[in-house]
Amino acid sequence: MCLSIPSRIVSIDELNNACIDTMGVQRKISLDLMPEPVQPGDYILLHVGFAIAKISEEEALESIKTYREILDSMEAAEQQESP
Amino acid sequence: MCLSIPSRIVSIDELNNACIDTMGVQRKISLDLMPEPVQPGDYILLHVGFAIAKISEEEALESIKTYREILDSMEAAEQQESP
Amino acid sequence: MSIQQLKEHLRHPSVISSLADDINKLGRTIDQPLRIMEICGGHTHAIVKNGLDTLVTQVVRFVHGPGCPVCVLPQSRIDQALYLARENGTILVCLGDMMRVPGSEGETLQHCRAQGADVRFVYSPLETLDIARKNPGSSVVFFAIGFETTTPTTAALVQHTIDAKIPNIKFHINHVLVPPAIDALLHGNRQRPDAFIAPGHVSVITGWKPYELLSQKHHVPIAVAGFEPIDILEAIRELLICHIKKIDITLNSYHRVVSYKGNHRAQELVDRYFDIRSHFNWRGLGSIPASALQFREEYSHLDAETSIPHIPAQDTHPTCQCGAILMGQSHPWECPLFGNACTPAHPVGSCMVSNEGACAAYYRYRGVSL
Amino acid sequence: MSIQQLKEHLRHPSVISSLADDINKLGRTIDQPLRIMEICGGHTHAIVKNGLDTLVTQVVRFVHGPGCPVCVLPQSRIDQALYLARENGTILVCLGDMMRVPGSEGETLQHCRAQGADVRFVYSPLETLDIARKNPGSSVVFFAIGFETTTPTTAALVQHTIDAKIPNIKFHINHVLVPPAIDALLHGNRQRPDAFIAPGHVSVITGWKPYELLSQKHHVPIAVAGFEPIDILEAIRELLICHIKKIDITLNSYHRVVSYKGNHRAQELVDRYFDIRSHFNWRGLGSIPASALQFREEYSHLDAETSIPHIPAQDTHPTCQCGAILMGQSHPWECPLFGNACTPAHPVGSCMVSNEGACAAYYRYRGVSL
Amino acid sequence: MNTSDLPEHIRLSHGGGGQETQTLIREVFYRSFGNDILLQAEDSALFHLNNSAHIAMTTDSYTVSPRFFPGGNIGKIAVCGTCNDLAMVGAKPCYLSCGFIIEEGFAIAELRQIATSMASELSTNGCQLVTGDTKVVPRGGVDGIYINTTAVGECCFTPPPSSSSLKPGQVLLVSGNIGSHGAVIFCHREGIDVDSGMQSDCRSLWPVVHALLPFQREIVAMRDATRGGIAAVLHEWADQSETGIQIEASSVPVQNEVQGFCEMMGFEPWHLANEGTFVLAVEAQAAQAVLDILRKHRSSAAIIGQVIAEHPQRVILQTPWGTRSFMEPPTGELLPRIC
Amino acid sequence: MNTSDLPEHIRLSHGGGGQETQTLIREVFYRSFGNDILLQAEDSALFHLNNSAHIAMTTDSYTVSPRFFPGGNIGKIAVCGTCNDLAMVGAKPCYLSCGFIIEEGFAIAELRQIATSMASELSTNGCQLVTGDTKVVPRGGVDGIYINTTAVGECCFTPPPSSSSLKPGQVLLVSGNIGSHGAVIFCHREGIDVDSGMQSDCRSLWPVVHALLPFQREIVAMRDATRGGIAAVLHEWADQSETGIQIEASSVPVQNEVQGFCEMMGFEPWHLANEGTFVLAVEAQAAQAVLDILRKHRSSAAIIGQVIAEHPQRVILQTPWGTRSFMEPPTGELLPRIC
Ligand code: SF4
Ligand code: SF4
Ligand SMILES: [Mg+2]
Ligand SMILES: [Mg+2]
Ligand SMILES: [Mg+2]
Ligand SMILES: [Mg+2]
Ligand SMILES: [Mg+2]
Ligand SMILES: [Mg+2]
Ligand SMILES: [Mg+2]
Ligand SMILES: [Mg+2]
Ligand SMILES: [Mg+2]
Ligand SMILES: [Mg+2]
Repeated sequence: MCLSIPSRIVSIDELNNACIDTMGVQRKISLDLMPEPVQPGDYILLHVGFAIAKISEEEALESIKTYREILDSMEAAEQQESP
Repeated sequence: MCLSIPSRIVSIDELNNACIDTMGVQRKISLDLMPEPVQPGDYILLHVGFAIAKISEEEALESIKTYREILDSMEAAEQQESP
Repeated sequence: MSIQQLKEHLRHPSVISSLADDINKLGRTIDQPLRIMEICGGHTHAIVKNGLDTLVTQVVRFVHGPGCPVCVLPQSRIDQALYLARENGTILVCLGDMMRVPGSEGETLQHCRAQGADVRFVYSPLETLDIARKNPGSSVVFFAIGFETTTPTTAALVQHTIDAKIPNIKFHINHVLVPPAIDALLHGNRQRPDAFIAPGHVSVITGWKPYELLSQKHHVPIAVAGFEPIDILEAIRELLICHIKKIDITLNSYHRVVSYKGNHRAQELVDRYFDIRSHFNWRGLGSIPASALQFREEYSHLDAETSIPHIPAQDTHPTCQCGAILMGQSHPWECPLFGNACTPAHPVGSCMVSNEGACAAYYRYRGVSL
Repeated sequence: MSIQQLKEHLRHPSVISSLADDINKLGRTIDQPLRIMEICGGHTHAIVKNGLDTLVTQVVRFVHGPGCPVCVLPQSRIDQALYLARENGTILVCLGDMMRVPGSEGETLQHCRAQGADVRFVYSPLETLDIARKNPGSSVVFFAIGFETTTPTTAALVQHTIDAKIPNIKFHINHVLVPPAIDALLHGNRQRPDAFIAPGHVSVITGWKPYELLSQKHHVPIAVAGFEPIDILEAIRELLICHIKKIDITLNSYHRVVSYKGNHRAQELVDRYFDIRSHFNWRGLGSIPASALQFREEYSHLDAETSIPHIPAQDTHPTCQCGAILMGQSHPWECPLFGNACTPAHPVGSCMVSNEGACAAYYRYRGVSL
Repeated sequence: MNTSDLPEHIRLSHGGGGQETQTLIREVFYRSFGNDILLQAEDSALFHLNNSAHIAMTTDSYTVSPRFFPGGNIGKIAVCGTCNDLAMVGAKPCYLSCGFIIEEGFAIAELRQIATSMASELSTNGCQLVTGDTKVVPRGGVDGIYINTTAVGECCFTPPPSSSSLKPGQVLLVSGNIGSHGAVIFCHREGIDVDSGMQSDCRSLWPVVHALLPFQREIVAMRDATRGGIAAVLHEWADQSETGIQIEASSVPVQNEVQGFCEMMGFEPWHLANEGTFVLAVEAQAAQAVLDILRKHRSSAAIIGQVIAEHPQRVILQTPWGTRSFMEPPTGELLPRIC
Repeated sequence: MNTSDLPEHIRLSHGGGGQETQTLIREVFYRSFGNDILLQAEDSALFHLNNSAHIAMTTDSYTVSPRFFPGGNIGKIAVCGTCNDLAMVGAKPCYLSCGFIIEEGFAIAELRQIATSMASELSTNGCQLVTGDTKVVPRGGVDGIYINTTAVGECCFTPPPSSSSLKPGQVLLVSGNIGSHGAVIFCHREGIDVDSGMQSDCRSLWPVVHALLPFQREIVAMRDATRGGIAAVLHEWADQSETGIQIEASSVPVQNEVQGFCEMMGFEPWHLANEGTFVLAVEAQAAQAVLDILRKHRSSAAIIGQVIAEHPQRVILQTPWGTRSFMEPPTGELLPRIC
């Protein structure tokens, strides 16, 4: 899957390296391949030590919202079935 | 004592090295420092991997003979004391 | 948003069930199960491991695609890696996956290392710089493999090597291109899949534009998808709708990281150092024109491949069903060698090589029994 | 004759007793015990270990001489060896004895190796060639010590290094000369010994001629002796006879290997590469003119000493009695440091340094109690 | 003699605790040394000696690098690891032997630190070091220091737990979060910063095993999940008992950071080594009571699955959405993945 | 804390079995681990376990280079050496543990040879290997293979022999020619040809110790003269018993070749290691009978001296011509001499 992991940028140094956090594990990676500026707090996709894309938080929140709706509608349905 | 051990030459190779025997232990040494020709069977004095002198068998036998005589005269004396 | 939250949502059991229900409901309207090829082994892995296929058995039949860069690498290329590793004074550096892949004699780089060769794996290609600096008397060869996702990281290493004037790094380039392979698969395949799931992280770099071109040329729906269970089910649902509505377009279901044009910076970097190879041999698919990269002429002094004697490509094992599996004509467990002569420890065909190969995924996660 | 036979004869208990009896009988005719200095530590070692002195206590008082090349080496020279060993990329090679000798800070080459320096001992200097060949990237320094016996073996290594064009061997030369040291000892020593036992294996190389010159100059009898108990007792008997008859000549009691002119081949080889150093500092004796060797001008490129910063010579410990012991004015056990602050593991003065030093020989084989 | 499973040379994976290790042991060591006690292949050997009741004995060598890591060091691990193997057969660690192999030039201050950790861990176990050996090898002969410890102890569980007696219906538990030791060690070797607070689980298990004594009859098997992780234990148990094992993937306790590390490297937490975490097979009726005791020692202890009759010799992972897959057995060396 | 006797870094001589080893053990290990059993400092620890009679336990690591040598290999020595340490306290070797640390790339054929030698030597001892461990380390992490063995056994001698109970008048014996193991190993390392037929004395001692059982009350102490040679044993005994020891230099049995080797290198045979030769202290009245039994196993066994009241804590060498000197204690690493 060209193994790539969402991670959060913790800090950026002057050599275009970033310290990133993956669920609590931090390591140094390269920003050499980033096509757009990033800053601490941004989420990026990490592949073999390189950030290769910024994760669109907007899009991510959008899908979370969609799934949240699915869940809510399911709960509503369940409550109807077993009142 | 500039530790040096009498050893017997077992064989000589074309690079002026000899295989020598020290009471049953054999090893390769250099003849680079030998001032006179030697051949298998000769006794030499060995110092840090070099033969540094040929042992005069004549002289060695001479001292053995002397000591043999001392021993013989002692035995004779003992026999006189306790017949 | 935290990553934690995002992940939890993308693996939520109820959402998964709900999506699978949707798909199964939609599927009532079609006669034959939809034949979807997931191109990328990462998707194969996620589908088999998570049992997603078993949730939609009636509606979808998965055709497992070329797999991953490791699987498609022909044995002769691994023989070259072994050759380089065994050279005196050479340190061969590669990414972890490569260590376990056997060449034509069954030997891996791990074996080669056990026999005394200096072979090291790195997590990031850039670690090679440090190895070269610490071993100035050695010649360091970076054995580069990967789809479009990984190629830019090799290009970044090339750039650092040149900029820092490090004299003792060379490269063995095995970077392949996904779209030409799909194109080849579609050409002259009578049982071609009805729809495709396009690789998500390859598309992060290339954008989804190349798949749009393929949709148009071959009249087939394609969805770019992420790798979480819900990402994949979402893509399946979209493709099913397209199929039902007979719309042959490319859809991007992986909005959060994939754009239409991709990562231009990565593309430029790759472009600077590499151009297209006229042909490249894909394990399981054979020779495909313009499907891989090579150093541009002006960087050929960095190419370690030029110093290697010709190593002939191996014939495929006559009984191996890889070809048929990749064409969607056969299932892994239908191959007589599956789990017998052919296991991940001793793979016969490409599909058994890495975790992402179809045969390997079934062997590891499903066996013949689950 | 076998070596076995020869050895047995030279250690035969009855012959030893008989010789000791002879000496004791002869001794009845003298008032004061004969003060014999054995110059060579090998003789000291043999006398103390075999208890030969205790067999002739009434007749002979032994004065223990300068000892061995290891003992007389000033600490500053060992500091130089440590300096070289600690250089990055340098392999320091020496003969086994050197490994345990402390420099001015108490550190030995063994310690230095434990701290990471590449220090190796060899049985034969020629083994250095192999070390240099196997480590082409390293600079190999042979730390050369020894009396006349050992110097030719260093010269042979120099010759091989030059002939085989081995670029990475250098030398640190610490070869000293015995006759100048004896000459220095005799000058202005009011309690000078009555007779000398000259070193047997040094004489194998030099011949006994140099001692004849010393006998003539200083009017003292000298006997060249071997190292077996009977060799030594034989020499003592001869010296006693000379003393009684007031004949101040040099006698060769080591006929089987020592000639008048010595080993001309070894002498020539030494001569080819080395000439006399104007002064050399002897531990325990101080600076003695013309008592050591150095590379001839044309071979100075092989000299590792030139690259070392000046390391000042250490003062002798004020309480150490080495000087008095070497002059025959004191016994090891009379020194207040003996066995207390000064032990073979932590020697204060030169006489405690190696097995051949007088203090070390007493400490190891006799203590204060035997 | 079929030795086709063995190559000509030893590979790192022969020491990885997985399939290749088993092959080596079977093809070389069992051939030379096979005897009834050895072939039990439990964590510790059980025998009688000079008219004693059951005695347990076990050995392990420790070559861990780095030597000091968050949560422990090679000395602590050398005592825990070996005493834990005794605890796993229900034996109290009593006497320990220790063989040090040290590289010339090793810092004595570091050796003291190691010895101090060992002493403190011995006291946790109530165990005495009674015989030792120290070898010093020239530079390059060893990577700093390696330690072998061997322990003997008194069996307190009747019957001793045994990994070949699993039966369908029994419940599987784990004593706490898994994988942290393997993750910490890998991170340190690969230069990954773990300020994040990941800590090796390195700890002595005798105290908790002692607390489990009242359930000695209901505890069927215990195994500390060292090299190869809990996957190695579960596969070995399934294999030896010829039963199936089913694990609820979502019940397996994994610390967040360890999960993050796994995603980054492409690992599964059940393949990561532990040094103070063990798996238990327990009769169903005692599962909750055993869990309660385990949780007093570590709150993350959990019931993770059960022994099943289907799929003998297989370990099945059940997802929360109802699908199933095999749990992969460990494959030796951990290699970070790109795909 | 007086640690002035310890330098900052470990030296080869800390493993040499001589004074520096003793200092390291005292200053580091006894400080951390001191307990009554350990402080006995015998070849094996003695204790009771689960209501047993006396049990003995001992451990050693084997790093010998070369691995194969005339008369044995690292496997043979790993079993002999450890079993011998049990035999020296009058215990029968019963159960052995074994920890292998193997370098990646080691030839499996060689490992088989080593295991085969171990098995054969185990059978000589009537001992079983019951638990083991295999670690594989990356190239350079170890020099080929190191082996730790730990053995437990049943004490058969009542009272167990003890090195601190020597009394004046007792007689000292050695079980055969000394120094051959040390000589063979040194020769091989230094590339000295030993076609001459020098062979390591490497052998198991339980058979001869078993034959000595009838004299268990008269045998005061036994010690295999490994690192540091018989000089190390004699000095330790003199030291611990606070007696003097007098040795007839000419009675110490040394093979011709070993003597030749010693003269060449400037060594004394009593400083050379043995691997199947032991020293005994025996009540005078039983000395001849014990010698007779020893000679049935090795014709070169000899009475070499006696315990004396004078010169407490000293070992005295008596020459055939009636003079005396101290026997030098071993000083760690053997270094060939020029003077
Ligand atoms: S099981 Fe092996 S041989 Fe068969 S199709 Fe798959 S890869 Fe090819
Ligand atoms: S005992 Fe030491 S200090 Fe005293 S004289 Fe001898 S060497 Fe010098
Ligand atoms: Mg190589
Ligand atoms: Mg150096
Ligand atoms: Mg164990
Ligand atoms: Mg264990
Ligand atoms: Mg265990
Ligand atoms: Mg030991
Ligand atoms: Mg022991
Ligand atoms: Mg031992
Ligand atoms: Mg012993
Ligand atoms: Mg183990």
